[in-house]
Order: sequence, then C-alpha cells, then structure tokens
Amino acid sequence: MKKNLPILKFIAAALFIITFSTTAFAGGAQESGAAEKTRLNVAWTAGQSLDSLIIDENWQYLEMGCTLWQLCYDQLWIMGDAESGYAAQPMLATHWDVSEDKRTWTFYLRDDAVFHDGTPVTAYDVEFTFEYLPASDPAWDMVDFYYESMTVIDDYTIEITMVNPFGMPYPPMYWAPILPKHIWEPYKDNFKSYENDHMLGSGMYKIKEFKAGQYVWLEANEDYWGGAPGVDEIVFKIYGAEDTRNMAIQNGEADMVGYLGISPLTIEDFEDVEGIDVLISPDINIYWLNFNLHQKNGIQDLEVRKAIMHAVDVERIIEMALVGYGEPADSFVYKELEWYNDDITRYPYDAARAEAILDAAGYKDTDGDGVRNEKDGSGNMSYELLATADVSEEVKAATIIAEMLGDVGIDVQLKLVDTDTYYNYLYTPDEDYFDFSLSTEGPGPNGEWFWDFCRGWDNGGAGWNTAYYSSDEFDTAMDNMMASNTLEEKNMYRKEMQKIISEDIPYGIIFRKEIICPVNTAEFTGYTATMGGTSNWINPWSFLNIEAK
Amino acid sequence: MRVNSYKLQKAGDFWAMFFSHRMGRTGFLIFCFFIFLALFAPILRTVPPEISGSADRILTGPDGISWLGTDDLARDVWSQVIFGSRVSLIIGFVTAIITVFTGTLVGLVAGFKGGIVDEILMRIVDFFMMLPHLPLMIVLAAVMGASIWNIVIVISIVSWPSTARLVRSQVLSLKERPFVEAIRCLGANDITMMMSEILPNVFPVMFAQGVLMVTETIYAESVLSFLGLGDPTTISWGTMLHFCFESGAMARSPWWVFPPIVCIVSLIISFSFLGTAVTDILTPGYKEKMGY
Amino acid sequence: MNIKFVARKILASFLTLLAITFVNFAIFRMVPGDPIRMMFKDPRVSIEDIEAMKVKYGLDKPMMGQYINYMKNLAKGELGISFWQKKPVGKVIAERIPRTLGLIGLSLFLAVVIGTILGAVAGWKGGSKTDSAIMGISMTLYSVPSFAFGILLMLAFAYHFAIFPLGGIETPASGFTGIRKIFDIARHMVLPSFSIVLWYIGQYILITRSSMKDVLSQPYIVTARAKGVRERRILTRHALRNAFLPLITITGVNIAFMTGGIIEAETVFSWPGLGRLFYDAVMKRDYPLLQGCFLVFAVAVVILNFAVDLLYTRIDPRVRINGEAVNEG
Amino acid sequence: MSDNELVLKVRNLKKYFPVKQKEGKRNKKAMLRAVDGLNFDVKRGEILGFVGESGCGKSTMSRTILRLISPTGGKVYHCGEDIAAMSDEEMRKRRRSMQMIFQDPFGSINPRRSVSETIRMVLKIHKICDSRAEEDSVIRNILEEVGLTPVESYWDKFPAMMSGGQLQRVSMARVLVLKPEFIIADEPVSMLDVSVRIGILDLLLSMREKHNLSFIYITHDLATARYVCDRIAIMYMGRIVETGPTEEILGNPQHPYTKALIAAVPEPDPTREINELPLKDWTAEVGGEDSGCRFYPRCPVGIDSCLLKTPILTETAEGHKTACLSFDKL
Repeated sequence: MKKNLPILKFIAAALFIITFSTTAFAGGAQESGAAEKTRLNVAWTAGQSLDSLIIDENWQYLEMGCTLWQLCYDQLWIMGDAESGYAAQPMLATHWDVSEDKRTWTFYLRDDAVFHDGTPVTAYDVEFTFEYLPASDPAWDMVDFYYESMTVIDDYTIEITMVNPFGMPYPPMYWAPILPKHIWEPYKDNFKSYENDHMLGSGMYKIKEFKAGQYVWLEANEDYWGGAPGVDEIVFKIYGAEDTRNMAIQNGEADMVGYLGISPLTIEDFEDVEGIDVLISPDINIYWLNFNLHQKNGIQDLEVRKAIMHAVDVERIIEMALVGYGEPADSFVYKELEWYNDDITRYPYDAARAEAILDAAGYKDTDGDGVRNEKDGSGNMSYELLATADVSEEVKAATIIAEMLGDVGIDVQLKLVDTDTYYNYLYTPDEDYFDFSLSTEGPGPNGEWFWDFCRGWDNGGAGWNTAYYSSDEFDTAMDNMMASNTLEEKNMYRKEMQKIISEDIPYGIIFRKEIICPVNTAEFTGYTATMGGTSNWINPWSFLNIEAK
Repeated sequence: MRVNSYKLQKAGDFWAMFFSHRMGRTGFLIFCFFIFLALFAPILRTVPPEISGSADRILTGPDGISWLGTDDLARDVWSQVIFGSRVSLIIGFVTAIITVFTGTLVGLVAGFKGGIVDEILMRIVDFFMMLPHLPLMIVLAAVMGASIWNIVIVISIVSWPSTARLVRSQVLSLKERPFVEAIRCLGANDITMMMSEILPNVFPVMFAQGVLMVTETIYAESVLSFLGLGDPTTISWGTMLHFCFESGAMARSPWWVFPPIVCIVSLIISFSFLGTAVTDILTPGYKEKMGY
Repeated sequence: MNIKFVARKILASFLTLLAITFVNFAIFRMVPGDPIRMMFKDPRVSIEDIEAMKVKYGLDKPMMGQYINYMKNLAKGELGISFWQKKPVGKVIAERIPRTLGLIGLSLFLAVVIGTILGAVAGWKGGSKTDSAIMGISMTLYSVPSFAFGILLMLAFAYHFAIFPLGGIETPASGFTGIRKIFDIARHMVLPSFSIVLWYIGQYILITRSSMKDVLSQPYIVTARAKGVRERRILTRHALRNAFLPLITITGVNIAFMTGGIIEAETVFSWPGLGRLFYDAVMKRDYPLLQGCFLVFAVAVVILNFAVDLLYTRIDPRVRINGEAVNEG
Repeated sequence: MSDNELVLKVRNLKKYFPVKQKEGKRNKKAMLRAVDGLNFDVKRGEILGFVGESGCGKSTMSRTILRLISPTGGKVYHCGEDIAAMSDEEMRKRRRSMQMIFQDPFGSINPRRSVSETIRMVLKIHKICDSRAEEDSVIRNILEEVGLTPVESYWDKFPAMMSGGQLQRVSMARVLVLKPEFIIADEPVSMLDVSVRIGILDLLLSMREKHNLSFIYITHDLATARYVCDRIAIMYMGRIVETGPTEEILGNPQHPYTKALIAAVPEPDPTREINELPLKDWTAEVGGEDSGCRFYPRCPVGIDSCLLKTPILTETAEGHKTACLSFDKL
C-alpha cells in the first residue's frame, strides 16, 4: 500500500491538471475568439437535426431541414406572420398577376437578387427549379406544383399555368428553394447525387461550416438584396436529448430552441431565468383519432365512433398530457381562418351518453368481464390504439385516452412504436396493423393538400388517406372546390367538407397543442411568434427579423 | 470458476457457510427485500401504478400522499417502483431460466458427446460470444419491436453461450471422474449418465450463472429502455427511466429518476454479492479455511 | 510464434466474419413492415416507385441472390447508402471511427491503469479493510449502468457546476485550430470517458484482485517468501506479472461487451462517434447504416480478439508449449 | 473344455492410443501400444490375477474387455459371444453379468448419493425390482451380505462420511446386486488402509464361493495376488510375459521381469539378504518397434536375437508359460 500510494496520487494529480487546464484554456480562448461578432445560438435535439445537406425529403420532413433551407435560399413568396394575418408576402417575386380563370400566374422577380457566388437570380433559375425539383427522387411533391406549363417571359418574369384553378388567397409555387441553375444543371436528373456542401442559394445566410450531428454554422449574407441580417452569425447546435438542450438554454449556451419548443412540464425551469422569456403560440399541428375503417369490427360502426368521441375528455387530455398548454380542436381548419365552419357536428365529453349510445347500438357486456362485446357477440371490444412512442405528449395522451375508453367499457391496448414504423403502419390501413391511432399533421393556413386525407381510396385517394375512408359526397365536394375559382365558392365547399368529416368521423379531431419557446431576450430582439412557434416550416421570420441589442 | 462439488453434500453446510459469508448475507437480505416488495406490492400501495392522477398532482415531489412523488401523468412513483420490481424480477428470472436451460443443454451435450457434435456446438457458442452484445441486443430489439417478451428473447439469444461454455468445461472434467465411468460400467445409458450423474454436479455452475443472468437482464433491460427500445406499455424500472428521459423533465424531478436507478443498482449489487458468496463457498479449500 | 496456431486463428476469425456477415444480412431481412416504404416519408409514393426502389436496392431478388449481391458489394467495400444521410454508409462510418477510437483508447487506458493498481492493492492486502473498501466500491461501480454515471456526471459537472460542456466533441462553431482545438476536444472528452471508466474500473479491480489472490497462493510465491525475497520484489517480479495474464484474456473476452459502454456514453454526451451513430441509426430505423455499424462493431471485436489471442501467446509461455521449446518458463 | 466353462475368452486383444511425438522440429504421429495382443481365458469360478507395474496396460485391458473403450483389434468372448458384435443396447444389458470394481472407492461413487440410493440407482438402471419395497429389501440384503451392518446406520450415509473400506464394500454391493458372472477387480484394495484390505479380499473370496463368480484381479502387489488368485499373469508393456498357477509362478519364476518383481517385494525379515536382480534404468519410450522383446532395454540377460524376434509364450511346465528367448540360460 505504501508503495502504491504515490502512484495513485500521481494519477489523481495528473487527471486534475489535465481536466482543469483544458477547461481554463479552451474556455478562455472561446471568449476572446468570438467576441466581435454577434451570434445567435439555436439549440436542436438530435432527433430533429439535419445530418446531410443533400437535398431530399429531409428538407421537407425534418424540422431542422425545413428551417435551414429557408435561410439559405429564397422562395418566390412566403407566408406572412400572425400579425399580417398569414398573408402572402413577396420575396424573390415582388408581385404577381393571375388570369381570370385563376390558372395562369405571372411572377415578376426582383432584379437585385444574387446567389452567394454573385450570379444574378433570374427566371431561368425559377423555371429550372420548378421543372426538376418536383422530379427529384423522392419528389418534392405538393399540390402547389401541379402546373401545366411554364414560360419565361424575360429574365425577371415567369408565367406558370396550373392544372387546376388555383389560389385565393395564396398564389401557387409556395415553399420551395429557388436553386441556382448553373450549379445544379449537371445533376438535374438526380439531385441526390450532388452533395451540396455549401448550400449555395440567394438567401439571407450562408453556410460557413457544417458538421453532421454537431452543428451548422451560418454567417450573414452581407450582399443580401434585403440588406444584411441583424446578427452576424447563427449557429444551430445539436444536443443529445431534450434535457441537455434545455440545460443549454438555462446555461446561456443557447439563445433559442428549434421548431417544436420545450415540453410544457419544464416551463417552470425557464420562468425565473434572468434574460429568458417564454413565448407561447398555438401549434400548427392538429391532433385527431384516426379510425381504421378497414378493420372489420366495431370501429366501422359510426355509432361506436360517436361513442368514442363522447367518451374522450379532451379537457383532461390537455390538462394532463399538455399541462394545460393546448386547446380543443374539432376541424382540419384552424379556428383563426375565414373558412372554418362553426356549424359542424360536435361530440362534447359525456361518458354517460357514450355508454347510452353503445348500449343502444347493441354493444353490451354479455359475458360480464367488464368489457363490452361486439354487436354479433364475437368477442370483446378490444382495440389497438397506435401511437408513436417517441413523443412524450402523444404517449401520455394515448395512455389517458385508453383509460377513458376503459371507463365506458371499451378495452384499449396501446401499441406504441417508433415513428417510422408508426407511419409505415398508419399509411397502410388496409394491412390492419391498428384499429385506431392518435395522429397529427400540420396543414398550415394554406392547407389545400390536407383534404387528400379524406379522398376516397376508390377515387384515387390512397396515400394520405389513413382512415380508409370513402365518401362520394366528400370527393364531389373536393372536386368542386378544386375546380371553383372564387374564394366564396371555395369556402362554401371547404365548409361542406368539414361538415361531412364531422358527421362521418373517419378522423375525430380532438386538440391542438401550444408551442412553448424560451428565448434569450436579454441580447436579442425580433423573435416572431406565429402559428407553430417561434420558428417552423412556415415561419422563418424570427431568423429574418432577429437583431442583437 | 472452479467448483468442487465434494464440498456440497449437505445442504445445511452450504447455508451455514452462506449466512456466515458477509456478502452472501447482505446480498440475500437485499434480495429478500425486493422479493417482499414484489410479492406484497398490492398491499404496500393501494394506488394502481398505471392510473393517472389529477392534473394538480403532475410531477409533485415526495409528500404524504405519494411517498416518492409523482410522474408526468401524476402516477405514483412508489407504486410504480414496487410493481416495477415484479416485472424486473420476473423478466430477470425468466431470462435466467431460459439462458441457463439452453446453455446447460448445449454445454452438457457438447461436453458429453464430444467429437464432431462438440466441435459444431462450440463453434456456434464461440460465434455468439464473439458478437458485440449490446449492439446485437439493440438491433434485435429494434427489428423485433418493443415488448417485454421480446426483450427477454433478445437477452436470452445473446447470453446463453457463456453458460454453455462453462457447463461444457465442467462436464468435460466430470466425465473423467471415476463415478461416471462406474455408472456406465453398471449399465447406465447416455441419458441416465447425463441426467443423474453429471447434471446434478453442474448445478452449482448453473446456479451461479443463473444469478449472473438475472443481473445482466435487469441491467440490459434498463439500457435498452434508456435507449428507447423498451416496452413502453409495461411498467418496469427500465420503462420508468425511459419515460423520465423522454419527458424532458429529468433534471427537475430527481424523485422520479433516482428510485428506479437505485433499485436497479441495489438489486444488481445484491445478486453480485450472492454470486460472489456462492463462488467463494464452492471454491475448494474455503470450507477448510473457514473451519467447517 | 507457431505459424500453424496463427493460421488456425486466422481461419477461425475469417469463418466468424463470414458468419457475422450472414447474421448481419439475415437480421435486417426480418424487419417487420416494408423498409422501402419507410424510406419514403411521403405516403403518396406509387407502387411503381417502390418497385423501382426495390430494384435499385436489389431487394427484388431472391434471398440467396441478395446475399451474394451483399457479399459482392461488401468485398468492394460498399455498405450501401444510408436512408437518412443519403451518403455511402462506409463514408459516414469512416468519419466517426477515429472519434470513437479516441474515446475508447483513453477510457480503456485509464480503466486498466487505475483498475489494475486498485485491484492489485486489494489482492495484495487480501482481507484487510483496504481490501473490503476497494471491493465494495468496485462492486457498486460495476452495478451502476454506464448511462446512469453519464447522467449523474452531466448533472453535476456540466449543469450545476458547468465546468465541462454538456456534450459534443468540440465547441460548436469555435473556429479553433491547432493546440486550442486539441485542448477543446480533450475538455469534451473528460465526462464521457469518465462515465465509461467508472464502470470498467470495477471490472478490472475485481479481476486483478482475484487473479492476484490466486497468484499469491501459488507455491512459487510461498517459496519466494520462504527464501526471504523482499515483499516488493515479490509483488513486482512475481505476482503482478502473472496476475496480468487473466487481465489480458478478460480484456479480450470483454471487448464484445465494451461496445455497450461506448454506445451509452456517446448517447448521453452526444459524442459524434460510432456509438452515437448507431443509436441515431436505430432511432431513425436507418437499416443500411445500422447494418454497417453493426458490421463494424462485430469486425472490430473479431479483430481485437484475434490480436488478444496473439498477444496472449507472446506473453504466456504455457500457450506456446506446442510451438517451440520452452526454456524460460 | 467347452466354451460354457470359459466365462471369458480373450484373443489377440489390442488397444493402441495415438500420441504425438517430437522428432526434431516436427510432430510425428505414433501409437502407444497400451495393450498389445493379449490371449487368455477365465474359467468359471476362477480368479485370474494380472500383475504388473503401473502403466503396463492393466487398466486399459480391463476397460477394453468391458467395452468401456473400444479395442483396436482382437476379440473378447463372454460365454462364447463376441461382445464387440453387440449393439449398444445389448451390451448395456450384458453388463449385468460383466462387472467391475474400481480402484478408487472415493471417486467411483457419486458423492451426491447416499448408500441406499447408490444401490437403488443400479436396480433402476436394469429395472430389477417392481416396487420400492422390493428394492428396499434387495438393498438391505445386499448390504448385509457385504458386511455393512447394521444396515440402518449405513442406509442414509453419504460417501464423504465413510471410510475407504466401507465404500469399497458399497462398490461391491452395487456390483453384486446385479448377480454378475464375472467381475474385474481393478486394484480394489490398493487405496485402502492395510488393516482393512484383508477384509475386502476375504469378502471377494467368499463371494466367489457363494455365487461361483469369476474374477480378474488386477494388482501390482504380489502379496495380495498370492492371497486370492488361482492363476497369475505377469504383464509388461501391454503383453503377458509369464503366466501360470500362482504358486508355480511365485515359486519358480522363469522370466527375468517376474524375478525382478518377486525380488522387489520387501521382506519383513531385515537380516535376510535381498536377492536383487539389477534392472537397467530406462525410461520407456512410447511407440517402439513392432518386433523384438519389449523388456530387452532393461533386461540383464538379453541376447542379440531379443531385438529381432518377438518372444511368444512357451509352456515350460504344466500350465506355466513364459515369453522369453533366453529363459533357459538363467
């Protein structure tokens, strides 16, 4: 022992010196190195991070992907913030015209926009983008891009004729990066073969350094047509877990969080932190119960679905799973929007009524085991509720829904799977992996694509239609809506469609979350909260407006 | 591990030595404590662990109503811990039984039959031992889906070979013992020899391995759950941790994150102690040294 | 060294590798659901697109054909294209390997050094209070999952005291170069490597202690004592040297186990190495990447085991008995 | 003599083991000839002793005869039937009549079984009894027969609580309970205290009387061989070098090796001069040549032709055979 003590002491001392000297050295260096420039640090969790700059569906579906390309590229136009009433705002296109039949749109581009390499942005770049981007593999596929023809009038004017009458109040060709033709031309048949290391666009920020799984370092594009942005640098930092990310905000390592915000459970941790404000906005996502009408059981019976809707106490879900940060919802259309139908069928929480409906429809507990039986007596009403295991709030909501349905005699088995498996199951309702599911999507204010959820399978609607729902009435209304070219007519059909869904309940819409974003207000101003939080796929405004104090 | 079965003729001796072994005693006490929790879980707490509480009791710290506080659905942490002990112990034992059974069978046949059978079985065992365990478990769990029984299967697939190898080496030495030859000479067939002469003498190894497997299972379940591959619909210590990590509120609710960790660690320690005690006792010379 | 022995080991390792490729291939064909469909985030993907993708990934062929294809690609060093990163798997992995090796190297070094010393002390002082204290600590350490250490260390030193960073391998967007960068990385390494070390240390203490005790009861130590050799000389010349042998075997055997600690630590501290990549691949169900990572882990284990076997024959003369004449033993 | 009178007939029995041998830098495969061409008969009720140094192949021979290991060559006939030709199941049944008592009483009884269970196990293997009560009475009788009385005090005893002599009686009991015709006793007393040896040997002899059993008695000890054996065979390196009636062999040894063995027996009378034959010091080499006398390297009287010619057993007196080319010169 005596002989070994010095060795132990030596090891301890060495470790001590190494750790603390590195701490002091590295920590000190950082401050002196980066002091002159203003830098906004944005904290993301690994699950939301974009780990490759190759253009693909991750730019559409990963939260960081959605945010990042909007900063590095310009779009023709973008959606306004909440204050503007989500009105279309000019970006590359200074203004636009539309023909009488609402099919031919002409965009007039600004002539002072240049790509990061100095090349001017022209109508040919726009044409190139819209010709090849939707064809990339897998496709950048949106209703917005269903055009019939494109004509470049001159360098700064482009005319696009759509397949269907479009718009009101929004023009088409929304939400796509305008790519530099001279860079992408060689890769036009396979965009994924280009590594796109520099994300060369005409956007407000340029990529300075990209490290997969670690950080993305953006610097201001000083030559931006709209003037240089209010901060010199933005760093997207990636943290291993939600807890770590939250600690980073509290420590001052980060100034705001990405996309989905923080868990409402942790909001108290930020309330007392000096210089941090918490912004709360309604979510862009809407949650619903997705009934699989392909299953040959009680779920197919409208009465059962009605009973389930009555048995679900939405207020309690909001209280428990969202700690109060949410509100009930009943339609695919947000209450804020003009074409929201106030006159739809609603199913307020009433357990007794749910039981009465089930009793009347013949779903009684015939074997006395506390669980109701199917109408034909073929067994218990025992249904699998599919939900993704990766999102804590959804797991909790599903757990509570199962409890509440248990109270009215419907046995619910939770089927919690990872997100990819979840979508794989959900989008193949005909394979019957689930009886009903807790689902969510964010239509956004310009949510025309959303109606595809209800387009009948027999009518070419397979794909988004995760309920295996089929209604000629709905399909007709949808076709009419697509074909009509006045806002009034469109809104009439939109309201009709909402009404049909609320009566048939293929989707039982239940709630909408609130997004909670802690932000550093001590050093920065200009955070813009819209529907869906301080930053998201329709809202790059915070990054565009941010300014150092 | 060397095991001398000569020293094990009398169960009484064994237990006497066991209880005078400090680690054995401590381990046994901790183990009994958890068995007690598991057996009397419904009496120790009347709140069912899976039922959510009222909204004003979400994530409250320990108090008179919830002795260890509540989780993010206002469920009682204490009752989750005690009901979780059932799941953890059950999957631990089930896995131990499966792995020890499989491993013993393979080891017994390989060691006894020898020759080409031995060669083939041992190559398979070597192969499995060569595979990186946790990655294999993770991959299997990811591929098979999250369910508590899948976890049992996954851990069993990975863990049986070490038992097989130990049992085989025991069998090889036992096979050379005169009493095995004697019973063969007396007319016993292979099955009788394996089952009645060799197997009983392998029991100590099987026991030690079983103990090890219980700890490894509890450990592995917690790791898999931590990585989000556990079964979120069954309450075990691992899934408690999983929900805690997922909630994002781990840092502010120590009463939620520590109990399952403490339980996992102390149960593993208790089994390590038991294992050490048994190994010590079965080591040749221990009995003499301790003066029995 | 015996050529025949080495040749046999090489053959065995090769066969193991072959079997590993088969397992690796087979496991990922067991995936429930349709991995190709999962690749498409957009549910409107047409049947034709799915079929085309199947052809692209060779999934339209019968199993045997797929395996042959897989082996051919493997021979060319092609591990497929990551679903998630859209880059060749080999390239993604290659970038991560040095980071993980660094972490493993440091952790293993610390664990072996500290663990061996403490274990030797415990074994040498068998039965004393020092011994029981070291034993108790090491058994406790051994029972705590590595990720739990990670979390505790992070809460204590990165959050409450904020001495070390919360994770990652370097300060994001620091622009450090040269010595500064090295120090920066070293600082980021401290907590993750300690979360591994704390766990391994227990193992090494236990092993060294028991082999030390074993060695001390051997007749040659007794003889040495009887001859009046000084205690220190016995410890260094006779006991320690022989006590090291099982340590090497155990290191070899446990290499398969070691990958576990790496995955846990890298996940907790978002260390962008192979373990974190593996975890992300699992979370994103990126099967080609997962397959590639698993293969790398497995191959690493086989190679390290092989190396340990060779090393062992170099060190332990008894293994060489069939090889050359043993005079020094 | 009819085959029926011959309980055991062994013809040209061989058992070789492959061994590795160093030759320069390479390993050479060689054969250890543990048993090399044995020929002998055992008559009903006879005790045939095999005497030789350890390593001379006695134990291998007994295991080969009982087919615990398979022979390299040669035949073993039990009551006229070739045991090598039997199926495993037939052989298993045949074991009832061919038994063995092992040298190590401590090791050859499963330490986990009590005395009664040890014997019951044997009854169960051969399904000898129909009921447990019957088993009990059979066990009781056999224990009394081997002298483990009072039976009750031994009934539940475990091997670790008993002496070697008692255990060897248990061994005998579990063999005798099968009512065999023929038993190989492989050094049954060599591990026992001298004081209890005679008891075991007496038991052996009384069993022979009572059941007309045949024995092969294997030993390295001429004194106990003289006490129990009717005939003796002297073995050297897998071969029989001299065989004949006990008194004839001991009184009139012909082979130099036999003479050496007899000379090496310590005499209780210290004054008596030891008539020692100088054997050369020599370490046996495995393998060896096919032809020639194996004893030659140690033989004090060897002649050149011993190297070339394999000596065969030649009758020198009534029933007394010796395998030595130069015996008449002594």
